[in-house]
Amino acid sequence: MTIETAPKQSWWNRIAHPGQFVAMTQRLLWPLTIITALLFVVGLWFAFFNSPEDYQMGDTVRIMYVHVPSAWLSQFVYAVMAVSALGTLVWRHPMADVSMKAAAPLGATFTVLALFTGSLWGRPTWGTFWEWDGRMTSTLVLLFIYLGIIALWRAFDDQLRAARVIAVFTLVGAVNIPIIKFSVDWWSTLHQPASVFRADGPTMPGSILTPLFVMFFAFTFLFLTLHLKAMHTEVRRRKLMALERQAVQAGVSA
Amino acid sequence: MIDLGPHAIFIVSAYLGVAAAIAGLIAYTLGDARRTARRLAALEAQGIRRRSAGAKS
Amino acid sequence: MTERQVFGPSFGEMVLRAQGLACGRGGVVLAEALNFVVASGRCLLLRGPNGAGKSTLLLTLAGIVSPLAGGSVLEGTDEDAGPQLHYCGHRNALKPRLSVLENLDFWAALNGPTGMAAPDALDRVGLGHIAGLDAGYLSAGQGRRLALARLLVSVRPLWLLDEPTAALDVEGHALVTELIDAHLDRGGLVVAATHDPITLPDLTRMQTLAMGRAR
Amino acid sequence: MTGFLAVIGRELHLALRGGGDVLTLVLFFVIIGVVVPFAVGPDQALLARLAPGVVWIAAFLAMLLGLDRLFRADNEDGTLILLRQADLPFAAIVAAKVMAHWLVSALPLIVASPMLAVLLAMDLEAFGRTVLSLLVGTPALAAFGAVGAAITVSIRRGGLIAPVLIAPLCVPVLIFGVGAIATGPGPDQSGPALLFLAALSLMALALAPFAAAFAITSGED
Repeated sequence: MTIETAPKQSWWNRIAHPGQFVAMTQRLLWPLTIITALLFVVGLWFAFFNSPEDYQMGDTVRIMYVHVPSAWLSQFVYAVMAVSALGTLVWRHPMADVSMKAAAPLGATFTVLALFTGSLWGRPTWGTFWEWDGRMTSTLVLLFIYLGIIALWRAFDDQLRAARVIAVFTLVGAVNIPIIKFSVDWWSTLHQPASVFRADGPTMPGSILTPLFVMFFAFTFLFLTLHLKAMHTEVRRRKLMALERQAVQAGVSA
Repeated sequence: MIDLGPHAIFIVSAYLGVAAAIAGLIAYTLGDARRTARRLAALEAQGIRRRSAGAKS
Repeated sequence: MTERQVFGPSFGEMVLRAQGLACGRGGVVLAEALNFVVASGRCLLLRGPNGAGKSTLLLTLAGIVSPLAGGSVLEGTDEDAGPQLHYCGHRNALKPRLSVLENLDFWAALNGPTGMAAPDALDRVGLGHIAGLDAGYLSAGQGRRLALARLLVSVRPLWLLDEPTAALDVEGHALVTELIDAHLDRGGLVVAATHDPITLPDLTRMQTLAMGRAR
Repeated sequence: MTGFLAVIGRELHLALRGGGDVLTLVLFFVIIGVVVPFAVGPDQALLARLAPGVVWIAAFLAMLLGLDRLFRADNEDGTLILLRQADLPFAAIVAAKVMAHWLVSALPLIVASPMLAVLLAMDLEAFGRTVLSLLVGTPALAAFGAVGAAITVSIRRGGLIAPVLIAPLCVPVLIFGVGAIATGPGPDQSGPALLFLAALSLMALALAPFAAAFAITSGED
């Protein structure tokens, strides 16, 4: 073993140790939970009691307050996974594997929610649950990528090896997602005159923006909290698997 | 309850769906955490400790 | 078959040096703090029970599994000269639908036909008479011989052999010993993991590394 | 270069001598074309309208189906490890394998596509465009497929998971591939679509060998 002589480690190195990562971030968990809960209370209050109905969309605008944050998270979580994948491949950072694995089911859930709320919003607005609109279609493709990644995690026996391989796939997906988005947009404009989804833009009054922003942060903090908790669990699971393997080995040599 | 207009059913089901999914997510995360912690504790109770080897732990 | 043949020029002075090497797979350390030096013309035998990490050590030396700590280096080689080693694992990497000669020709083309001509190499390992047959007909021992012939068609200084004598008969054992001996004669290096005793005519050329979790 | 050609030569050798594999894929491709009329009815006009899409879907599925043989056999008999000690960089070997894979899995489909054209009542112009778009687009499918096969090679039962992983990534290929044929109503965008398709193929071919080689290397580690 090489002797480590660094007297003071940077935070970067310190969180590279899974056990220390858990110890250091354990304190963050409760504050994050409380912030998330507060944001949701405020956000929901705004969403239902303190925002007007849109002159065009009527009360259905309230679906936006859960739809837009879900849609944002569906992409943000993938970005988190892609950055973690870089961490796995470039810096071989042990926590990057854990972050990547913990994020995948969360991202898939938020993508499902984005599609679900989108179609519930679409029914009264467009008159159909599903429209082969560019955004919804590319979100659907994104969902399949998420599900593929989750299936991949489950298919590997050795999670350490899995991390590096899945990191490659995550990055290939990250390179591809803009291309998919572009191609789907190109395709949907080819088959229909214009996208219907034009809720954003300067027409949006501030009274709608406020709940939207609060909910946006509420969802983001919800993700951060759950992600951190799932990462802790994943660290423990790895320790568990190492111990189990060791127990088997001990059984053999005894 | 405030009046949600003619499309109340969509709004309510959207919020209920999101609430259910998030609740499920939280339950899954916590349940997974608890299960893993319990198994780890059980294993450590058997006296199996991590050797000094491994990833420089 | 017993005459000592030296094919091609001999290698320069090389040293395989491992320092503080730890290897393992799937997060489990199988062997650690390994220090050894193998010089040109020497053979290192890895001994130890199943699961002691012999195969993993060979894979680590071959650069297929990355070391958990420390490292190994083959000193005295040109960095740009390409791969300097032959790895010969448990699996023979034979395609049953290709003939014996075609199998060997492929590796010669891929690794550079710097050694024996493929038919000569087949003669050397005792497969010359069935060169035209599909490799699928070979017995386990014959497949092993064909895998060994791969080491002869392209010249590389370091041989990493994982159970080279597996499935071989008595003659086969002698063949492996001769091949290793000839390779050492020209200044090559061999690291071999084996359960069968390999005894070279010149015992001073051999060194042994005992592996196992006796620590 | 000899090494590169040796890999291609060996892959071709194995595919041609390895019995039914190539033939099976072609058969699968044609059977999809045969099944479609049973499903949608033998209306010539309708079939002609669907034909480009059907041919692309058939090619897409056939290529996904043939993915698994790209690296799996080599991994199981130990060849993959040895290929990494070759004089050639491993990514170049993977590139050679991708090319060989295209030659044995895409080219036969294109050769067999006249059969589908007849069965699906395509006219000559649409058929010509279909062949052109297949020629330009299938390399991208082969390249993406190689990445999927490389990622799943160390999974013991990875046969089904690779197509599922790769299919979403192939959406652009399908969109531009069918777009380049453009028989439907609406503005004719087939020119740009063909260019996009070509760009996609070139990019995938350039990057996929590295990604695939890297995935295999990481999976073994």
